[in-house]
Amino acid sequence: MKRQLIIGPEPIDEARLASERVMSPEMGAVVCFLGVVRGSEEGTSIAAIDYEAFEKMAVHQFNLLFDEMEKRWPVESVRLVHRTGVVKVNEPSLWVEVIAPHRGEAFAACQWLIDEMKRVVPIWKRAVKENAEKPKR
Amino acid sequence: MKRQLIIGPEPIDEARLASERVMSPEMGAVVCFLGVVRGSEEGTSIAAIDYEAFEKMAVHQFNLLFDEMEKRWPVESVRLVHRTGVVKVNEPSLWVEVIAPHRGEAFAACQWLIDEMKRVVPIWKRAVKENAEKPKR
Amino acid sequence: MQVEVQFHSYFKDLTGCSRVTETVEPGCTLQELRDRLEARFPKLAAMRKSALVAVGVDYQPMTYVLKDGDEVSLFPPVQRG
Amino acid sequence: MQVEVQFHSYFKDLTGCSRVTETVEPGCTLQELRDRLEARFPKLAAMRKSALVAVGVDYQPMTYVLKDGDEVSLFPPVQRG
Repeated sequence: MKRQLIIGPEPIDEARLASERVMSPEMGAVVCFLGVVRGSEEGTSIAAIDYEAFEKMAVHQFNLLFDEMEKRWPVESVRLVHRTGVVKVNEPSLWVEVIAPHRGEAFAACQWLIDEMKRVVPIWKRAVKENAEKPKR
Repeated sequence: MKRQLIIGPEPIDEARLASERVMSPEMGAVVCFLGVVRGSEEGTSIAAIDYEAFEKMAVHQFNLLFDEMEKRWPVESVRLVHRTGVVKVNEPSLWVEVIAPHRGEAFAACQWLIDEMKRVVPIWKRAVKENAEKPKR
Repeated sequence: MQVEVQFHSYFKDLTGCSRVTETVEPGCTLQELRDRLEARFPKLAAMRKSALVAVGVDYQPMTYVLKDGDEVSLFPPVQRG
Repeated sequence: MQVEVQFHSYFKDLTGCSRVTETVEPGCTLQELRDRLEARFPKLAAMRKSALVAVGVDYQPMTYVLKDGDEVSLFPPVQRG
């Protein structure tokens, strides 16, 4: 299974990621997910979310999830980009792509990966209020 | 709910579709699916798939599905492109994008739409063998 | 009265044509039309269980009563997988 | 022997620091270390039920026996939703 993992502050370049896709002729399904920062958090309106990653552990935990994914589904390729730092409302903070022979397994693997990620990968969110300074760390 | 439906022979231009995406600040999840022609069909290797649509009915049936989708999930936008005619192995014949506030509903709506489409929308596949002429209609 | 019948996908191969016009009596149901078509195109009869039938752009049950000018479509199950 | 302890996310606000070095006896478990940290930083104790604890890059149970040079991390639940 091919894996690509990027954790960092650069904006997510969907067009470039799509153009770099490689898949063999036996693959029939590509599922992509974009997680986009919403304009409100628990009822109050926000300007952005500041993502903090414990990067070394995040990379390791993502790779453990990829290992498990590979055991459970015939996925040929997984690519995942998670932004860190301040991501404005309406911009994507997460991009995931899963390629598999059939759509059932591609959807299942992609959803499982995101659910597990939110449970074990040490990346935290902090809302940035409108007209507020960047929060202290 | 915004709807865009394209049924036709033009290749699917993912980059352009992505660049044309419009979503409000309350939306947090974009799920995209690409259905790609596989190199084999029931064990024999093929060169392409020839898609035939009963277009007038296909458009109507897609719109009935969009109506139902809108009732079931808080989807803000659905866009769907289905190619007709000969689509070569490794090229996408289907592109679907669903935008919703949260990922659970975006994934559920997108999978439901594809499953239902394969049940009721009159578009048929015919394998094109390697080194074969385009099949007669 | 007259109804148009269209065949799609490999049903065109089974019947050897893509479209026929049938003259039916008022009150004729889809089931009766279908029986007639199967008598005329025996290869269609073998597909009876899986065939889908639409009038215009909507699926209709076999009890549907045909109207003058109806466009009936017969076709195999749509793409799977 | 010495272990490094790192705090992440709002646990840094609760403790007022991002990292401390603790001297522990051989055989000391994560649980014992945690009890000590909670005595020193009372606001951490309130988070006991939801806090996650890792050694290096792996989650470890509270029965884990610390080794010299271990890097322990304490942090709140990761992003939800």
